[in-house]
Amino acid sequence: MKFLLQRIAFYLFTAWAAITINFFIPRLIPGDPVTSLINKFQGQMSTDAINSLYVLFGLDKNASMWSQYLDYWGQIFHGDLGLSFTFFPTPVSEILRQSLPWTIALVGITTFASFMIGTSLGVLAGWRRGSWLDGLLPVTTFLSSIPYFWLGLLAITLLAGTDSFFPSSGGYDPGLVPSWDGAFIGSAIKHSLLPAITILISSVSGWILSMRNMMVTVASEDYITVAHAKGLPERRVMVSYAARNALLPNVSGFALSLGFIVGGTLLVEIVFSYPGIGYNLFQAVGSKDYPLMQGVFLVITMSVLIANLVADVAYLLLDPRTRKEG
Amino acid sequence: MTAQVPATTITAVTPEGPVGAAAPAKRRRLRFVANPKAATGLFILGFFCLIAIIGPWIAPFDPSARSSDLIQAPSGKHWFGTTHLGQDIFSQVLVGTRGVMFVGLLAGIIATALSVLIGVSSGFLGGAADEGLSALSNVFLVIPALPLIIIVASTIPSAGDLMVALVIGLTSWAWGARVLRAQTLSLRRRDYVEAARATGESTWRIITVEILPNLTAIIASGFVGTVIFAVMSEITLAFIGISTISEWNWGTILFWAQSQQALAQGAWWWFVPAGLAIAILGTALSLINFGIDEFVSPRLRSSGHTRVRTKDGHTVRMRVGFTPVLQQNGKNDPVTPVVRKSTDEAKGAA
Amino acid sequence: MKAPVLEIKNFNVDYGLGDQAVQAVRDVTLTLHRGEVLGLAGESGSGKSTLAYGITRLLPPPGVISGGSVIYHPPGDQPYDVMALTNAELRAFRWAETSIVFQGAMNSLNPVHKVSTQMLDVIRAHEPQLSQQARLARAHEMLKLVGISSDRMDAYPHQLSGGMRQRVMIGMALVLEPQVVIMDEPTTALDVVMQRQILAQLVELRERLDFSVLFITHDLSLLVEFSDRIAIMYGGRIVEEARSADLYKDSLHPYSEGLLKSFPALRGPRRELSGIPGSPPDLRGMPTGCSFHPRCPHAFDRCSTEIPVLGVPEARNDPDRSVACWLPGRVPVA
Amino acid sequence: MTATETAKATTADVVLEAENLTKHFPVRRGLRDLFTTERKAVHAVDDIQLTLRRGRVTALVGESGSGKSTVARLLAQLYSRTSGDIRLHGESVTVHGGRKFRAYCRQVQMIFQDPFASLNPVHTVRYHLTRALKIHGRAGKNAAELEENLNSLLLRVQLTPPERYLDKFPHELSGGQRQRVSIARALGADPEALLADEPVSMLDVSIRLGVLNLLRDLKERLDLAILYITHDIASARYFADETMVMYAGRMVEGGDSETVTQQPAHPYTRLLIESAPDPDRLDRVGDATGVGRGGNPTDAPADEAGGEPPSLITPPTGCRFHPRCVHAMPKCSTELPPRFELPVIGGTGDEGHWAACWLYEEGAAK
Amino acid sequence: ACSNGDGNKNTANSASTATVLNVGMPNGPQTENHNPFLGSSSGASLGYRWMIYEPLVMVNGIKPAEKGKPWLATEWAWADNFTKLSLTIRDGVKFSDGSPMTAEDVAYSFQLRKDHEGLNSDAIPYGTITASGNKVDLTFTKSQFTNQNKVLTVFVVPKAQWSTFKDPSLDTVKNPIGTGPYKLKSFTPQTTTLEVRDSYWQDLPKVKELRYTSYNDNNAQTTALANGSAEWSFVFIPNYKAVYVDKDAANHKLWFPANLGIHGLWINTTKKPFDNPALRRAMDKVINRDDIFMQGEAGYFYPKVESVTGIPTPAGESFIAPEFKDKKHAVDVDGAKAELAAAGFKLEGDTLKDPTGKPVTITLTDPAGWSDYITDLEIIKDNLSTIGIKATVDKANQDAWFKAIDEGNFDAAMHWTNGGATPYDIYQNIMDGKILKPVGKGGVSGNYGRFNSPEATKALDEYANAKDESARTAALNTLQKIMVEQMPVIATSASNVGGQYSVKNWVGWPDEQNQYAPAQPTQQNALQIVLNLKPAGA
Ligand SMILES: Nc1ncnc2c1ncn2[C@@H]1O[C@H](COP(=O)(O)OP(=O)(O)OP(=O)(O)O)[C@@H](O)[C@H]1O
Ligand SMILES: Nc1ncnc2c1ncn2[C@@H]1O[C@H](COP(=O)(O)OP(=O)(O)OP(=O)(O)O)[C@@H](O)[C@H]1O
Ligand SMILES: [Mg+2]
Ligand SMILES: [Mg+2]
Repeated sequence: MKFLLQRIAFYLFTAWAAITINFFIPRLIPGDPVTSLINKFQGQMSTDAINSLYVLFGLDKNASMWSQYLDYWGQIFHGDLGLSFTFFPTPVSEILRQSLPWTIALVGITTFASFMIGTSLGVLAGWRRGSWLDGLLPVTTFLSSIPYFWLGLLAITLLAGTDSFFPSSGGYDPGLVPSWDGAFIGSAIKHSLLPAITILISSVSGWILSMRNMMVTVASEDYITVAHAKGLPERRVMVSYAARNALLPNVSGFALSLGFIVGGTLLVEIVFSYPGIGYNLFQAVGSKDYPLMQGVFLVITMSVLIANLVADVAYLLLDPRTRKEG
Repeated sequence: MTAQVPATTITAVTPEGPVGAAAPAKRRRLRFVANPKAATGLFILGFFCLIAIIGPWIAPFDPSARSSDLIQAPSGKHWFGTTHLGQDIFSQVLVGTRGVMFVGLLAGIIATALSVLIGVSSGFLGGAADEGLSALSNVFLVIPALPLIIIVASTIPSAGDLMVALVIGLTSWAWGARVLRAQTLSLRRRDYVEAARATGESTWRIITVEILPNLTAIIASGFVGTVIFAVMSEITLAFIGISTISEWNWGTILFWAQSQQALAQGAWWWFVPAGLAIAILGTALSLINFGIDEFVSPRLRSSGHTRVRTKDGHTVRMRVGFTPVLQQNGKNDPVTPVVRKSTDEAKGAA
Repeated sequence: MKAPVLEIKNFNVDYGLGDQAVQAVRDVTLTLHRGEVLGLAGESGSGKSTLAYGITRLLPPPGVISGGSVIYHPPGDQPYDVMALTNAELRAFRWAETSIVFQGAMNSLNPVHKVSTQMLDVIRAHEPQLSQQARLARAHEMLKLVGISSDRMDAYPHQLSGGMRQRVMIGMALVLEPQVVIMDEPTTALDVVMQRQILAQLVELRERLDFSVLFITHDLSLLVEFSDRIAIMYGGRIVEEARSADLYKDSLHPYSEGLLKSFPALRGPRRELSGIPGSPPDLRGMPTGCSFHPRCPHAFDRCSTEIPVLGVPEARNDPDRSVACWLPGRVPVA
Repeated sequence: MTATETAKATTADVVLEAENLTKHFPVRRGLRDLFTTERKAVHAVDDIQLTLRRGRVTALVGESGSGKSTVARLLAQLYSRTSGDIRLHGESVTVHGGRKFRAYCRQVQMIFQDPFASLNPVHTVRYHLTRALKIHGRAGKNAAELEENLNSLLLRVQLTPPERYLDKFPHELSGGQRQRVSIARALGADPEALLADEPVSMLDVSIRLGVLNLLRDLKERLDLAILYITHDIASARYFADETMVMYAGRMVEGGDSETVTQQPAHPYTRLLIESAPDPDRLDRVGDATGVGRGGNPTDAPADEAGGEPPSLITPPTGCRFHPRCVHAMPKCSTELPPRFELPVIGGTGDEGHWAACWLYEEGAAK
Repeated sequence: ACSNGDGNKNTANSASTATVLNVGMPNGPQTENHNPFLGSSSGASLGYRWMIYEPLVMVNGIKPAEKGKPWLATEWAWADNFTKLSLTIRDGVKFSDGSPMTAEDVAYSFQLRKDHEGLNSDAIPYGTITASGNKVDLTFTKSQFTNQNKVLTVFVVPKAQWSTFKDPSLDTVKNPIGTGPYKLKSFTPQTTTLEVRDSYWQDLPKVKELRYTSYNDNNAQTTALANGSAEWSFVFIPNYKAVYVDKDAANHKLWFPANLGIHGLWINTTKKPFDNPALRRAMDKVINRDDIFMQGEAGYFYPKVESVTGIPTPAGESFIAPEFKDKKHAVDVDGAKAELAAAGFKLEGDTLKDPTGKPVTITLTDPAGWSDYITDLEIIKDNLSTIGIKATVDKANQDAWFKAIDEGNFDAAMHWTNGGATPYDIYQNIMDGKILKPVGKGGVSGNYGRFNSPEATKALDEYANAKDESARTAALNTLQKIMVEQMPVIATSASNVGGQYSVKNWVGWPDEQNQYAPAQPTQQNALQIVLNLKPAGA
């Protein structure tokens, strides 16, 4: 019981601390949403509008930070994340509902694919150390050292264009209405290809490397030698003995990277004009949209915490040693 | 690099080696450089460090100086071409190296120092201190680094390279701390730590002298990782126009290239050199990382030779489970290589 | 004389290549006969494990077999050289003909699979024609033989005690009824009670299945008690080979003698223990001639120049004995 | 080596004493016991009485996992004890760290079980030994003196010439050499009691003998009190003055080494002695006739061998050996046997021979 | 109409049958919000609110001084020195739900602004609002001369719908009902589609469907323009010839006329030696507007301000005082040096020393991400060095910069001014002493340079409240004189109301020859443009 309580307390504490930080950080930024809005229009919006905007955004009331903080918690418990300033008066929850699926679909699937591909290649590279696969490592390292946005922009310039198969921006063809029909899904997939490929290229080598190193370490374990001694087919030794054990440390890494999906997509979405949550955050930062920032952070925080929990559980399931005896 | 001796932290103890066969520490240090990957990485890194120091002096032009050569392709005069203001991109890259290296290394040092401080003390001290410190690092882990950096960087008025380095360093230590804590936890129970305690060493000395040297590999690779992350973050900040650096760095060049839509204009020379420089620097750091791994882990170290040539001229790969036979003796023996059983499965796997 | 089952001839193992190479096993010639237990003892680092791994070609890098042959005699079939097998043939050969039990049973079992899975794996790989039921039955039977109740079949390795794991490994080694079982210090980590239990079981199984055992240990008393013949290794070479009782009572090589004078007896009168002076040789800078000569109380000139050959000693013209020593009477018959 | 039938034993110069020493390790809990309130623990050591005397070697033998190392670590104050008392020179001590711990270390030193793990791979022999000397203020005033002290330390453990070993890293040493470095380090503190946990388990017989001779020599020259933990009962017979036998966290028998090994009283000790390999034995294991030889108790090990070592989380009630004991009586499973003094037949130890077994209850078996 | 993705391609390929117009803006994903009052709504951000809601009067943004075109109001009359307005409402106008638009609706639309401060973004001091028949009468508490266009261009919403909203300023108006020719067809975060109504009080436009696509940034928008997937937009394109026009020179057009708002180098007039107007005038004389226009503004974006008064032309042509009519900016280094020498500055080598002997240095600052301003500053820095002023360009953090500007903690910075129907808004923003706050105190809504001139303040006040045109002209002339002599802001560029468009599928766009409306798709005149478009080749 104590263990469970400790775990729960730990997660609760982390969530509390992260949410609190998420509350305060945006408020420490100088400037406020109104001046940001005025400045965004660089003269096209008259300075006369300042006052009306303060009233509109409800910033004219001088609530103390502390009471705002309490209100914030009150709102969170009601599932209310406030109204966004950038998209005033759209509720933050609606903005998130609109953008989150895109992020999860694109980055989630690519992270998963990257993990699968990278891990499989890493298994092979580690297993056949010294073969041509090993020669591939510096290449993938190079690819993963390229700044993501740079690769993406290059890809857009070289591959996307009017007559190209790859669209250069957006999540789907303009004019389509999101729905579960073939045209839309096809278009969405087509639009996700280029970003997905670039994410894959720049992230896969990390998995290859860590898996390869684990494989090399595991390959010198006694039980692998024993598996060879048993005359098992090579594939069986590689997959069921070596890879199965080498995978364990990577699992928590994978779970954590799932948590970072939401936070790490900012550049992807900027470069490929992808309608996801990372871009929301970018916009929110630019326009001092605290409610939206907090909302995005809340999503990120929760996803990382959940990913941690998933990692805990996955480890428990995958490694019999952590399971209770009997 | 302070690594002198392979820290057998990850691997099991090596079997008793033949006395005298083991090289003294000095030779082992050389072996690190002899590793072709590490040597390449070190060489490139050294080159960039050199440029960071002398770049501003050897730059042919003032990187900000305008000229009448607007958007010129690379030429003898402007090796990397010019910008929309006629500025020399080659000079910008040279001058920009300093900021990148400074921020990368400083942020790496700060983050590494913090992760060691927090990770090791939390792993070693245990109890309430551990709970507190690991909660702290978990909170930092939960907060997404790049957005946090963007926010913090935009909070600080007119921050220079130093500030950016501080911000990146202060926000990116958590992962390292977590890894170090886990490793420290396992080291803390090692016999030699207990033995040091039983000898009467003070806690402080046990941490710094007994445990830390065994974490060298992790610390070093963490450092390399943070430097890469810091460089990327700095460049990203400059690229999306958040950071406040007035100095040139590669990100600033990319920012200008992007805001002037260099690629759409066909001015690839504006975009390519800085990006490649980043990629090469990152690769160099990763190569060093490989080197460190192979240097400290005896298991990876034997990777030098992976192919052997048998006496009758075949090349065989050295691998676990199938020891190569260099020479088959007993040619005189009337031995017929008949296999009693050869199952399909075994054949299939060959 | 019994029929040989495994003939090791002029076997050489190196660690590393070229200048870096360390010769860990030198010119070893040894024959394992059908149904016997051959003990292998010697100083730490004398190459016992290397030899065991080498003949099954399981040496991890940077080990390479730099010469020699290992002729395996299948019952009622043509003998063949294990060193000449292709990887696929080797795979088929392993475990079905020769199985091996390593020192650490914990590390020999895959921590993430159940004992039963690992058992069944072997049977499936070598006898794919068998039905799942039959495999399961075989695995059950084998574990019962080594004294593991069938409710432990589905346990994970970490759920078993050290002794149980060791017994699982022995059971697994025997599941295909191989001709040869190699055991490298299988009981070092266990206490004597457990050790005796396991060995008793092994002996019992050998009666029934009639396999040969190559048994490696430091524990001379155990070897004398347990094995039919004993070979003593020093500095990568076999220096003496004899029936256990003969070796115990009348060892010919000064090193074997030194070993026997080093271990205390539990029973009987206390006896003088003298030990062996000096320290083990350095594999990189082996003494010339007989590698034991710097420590040998009887060394004379010839010892430091010529490497003694292993052979049947003149003094005791017994085909079951051989020794590598220049001392008078121990020089092999020409 | 001959039996050290030392006369000093009678002076009863007690250095370190343990009384009712108990150590329970809490069990790491899995998901399944999240909802139970009861707390489980490994009863690693229960109710141990142990006395180390000046100039004497006390051997501790027993099955693996019976708590021998735990006793050593408790005595070295590396674990905090669950209950019981440790007395140094008659004074009860409990120290965790700081100066008091240092003072304690100086008098009680430990050699760890695993020579491969107990030396820090990143430090040289010189470092390890210098620290041991410095901490205990024996490094001397200057570099030359320190060098001299280091050399004498290495000479003492017969690592000659010292300069060849001083700057080596642990992995460059053989197991025997490492073991000797560990011993040298322990001696660096100039202790009065040495806790040697299986200092020879990994070595071959010739090296093993060297280390044991060294320890015996030290004991005699420096008047050390030594606790010698081992699986090798024969070496205990040769090397130790008295021998204690542990089973499942409890002491089951103790007394003069020769007596305990030659006339074991407790059924477990008998099983242990019986199981030890014996080259002189005619009935080889293989012949499975299972009959003991002259003089010795004829309990067939085969009968007892079927049992498994007990769980230490829920140890058997009464005598912990009763589930495996052929002589078990109803009483054995309910009541914990106290120590029963046994008549000393051959030994000379002032500590009499005793066994914790109901067989020796006054008027029971005899 | 077509609801699949191919519709777009079809229209692009067969010009004569074009029915769809693709409009793009670089504003990122939108959320559904059709509330026309809110600048944060998708309708405002993409500009389609003007296609649904119509103003009372259509004022040409590039010719604000001209009388507007009657739209929902057929007539309007100001009285009592612009404190009273009476409007005559057009008959026969119907909302898209079929209900007729009445004076009630117009009055309600004003009332909404009056009642909800948050919606009254121009801070118009409404008095009484009454509707009777087809007339609406309004009073104001202050003269609205300078605000007259803001009042007249107010759009009209249906009372029946809006009075049901709990809080009109917090409603996203999912079902927008207006009098405009288009109604909402579909909304996605990426694209909003409008379709033409069945009937309209004017001729129905030829464009059957309007697609407003929001691209994430300028790059994506430019790419879309270049490859023809966006046909109308407003975005900064560097090297527009290569990047945009040359991709399809026959069809890719742009037109960026100026309006009455400017960009310029604001100088902190409290800092020594920049409190000396002579120094500011000298700086003005060396700043090269052509370079700024060609390199900083890519040769088109913010048009050059030529008049020394800082009034953009041709939009403000009519306001320029006779004495400055033909006075244009030109680089005059010698003139600048002479001016400096006269004021006691000394040029020693290439260092300018102020009368006290201190070298003149200046920090030019703008946010790092604002590439055009930063480019401008780089040019200015170079220019200033010709008279020995050592300038450094500080790329500040955006928020820090705002704060510094607001509190007056800067030497000089590129910044914009308000814009309006007359140059008053420009000058008021630069020189008004009423909004002057000391350095270090923020919350100012103009006069960032802390320019303290009672004369200017008085002239501004006179202009806003003058009873007749001549008093106004006099006041404005005074202001121009102060601007030229004191130079608190060195005007470099005019604000623009331009746009990029393609004539491949649609013709009838405004341009230099036909300046009927500014070309920007997010201005209310966009409706006029759409109404004016015809399929190309038809
Ligand atoms: N990877 C290696 N590289 C170089 N030398 C090695 C390597 N592995 C083992 N050796 C050396 O080869 C020799 C033989 O080692 P081996 O393990 O066979 O000895 P052993 O007789 O089994 O000893 P032990 O009784 O300690 O198990 C030793 O001297 C050892 O140091
Ligand atoms: N730190 C610990 N936490 C939990 N249980 C422990 C711990 N240390 C030892 N134990 C348990 O206590 C019991 C006694 O262990 P100990 O190491 O003292 O045995 P030992 O007699 O030294 O065995 P060996 O002969 O194998 O060295 C074992 O069951 C062991 O699993
Ligand atoms: Mg071995
Ligand atoms: Mg132990």
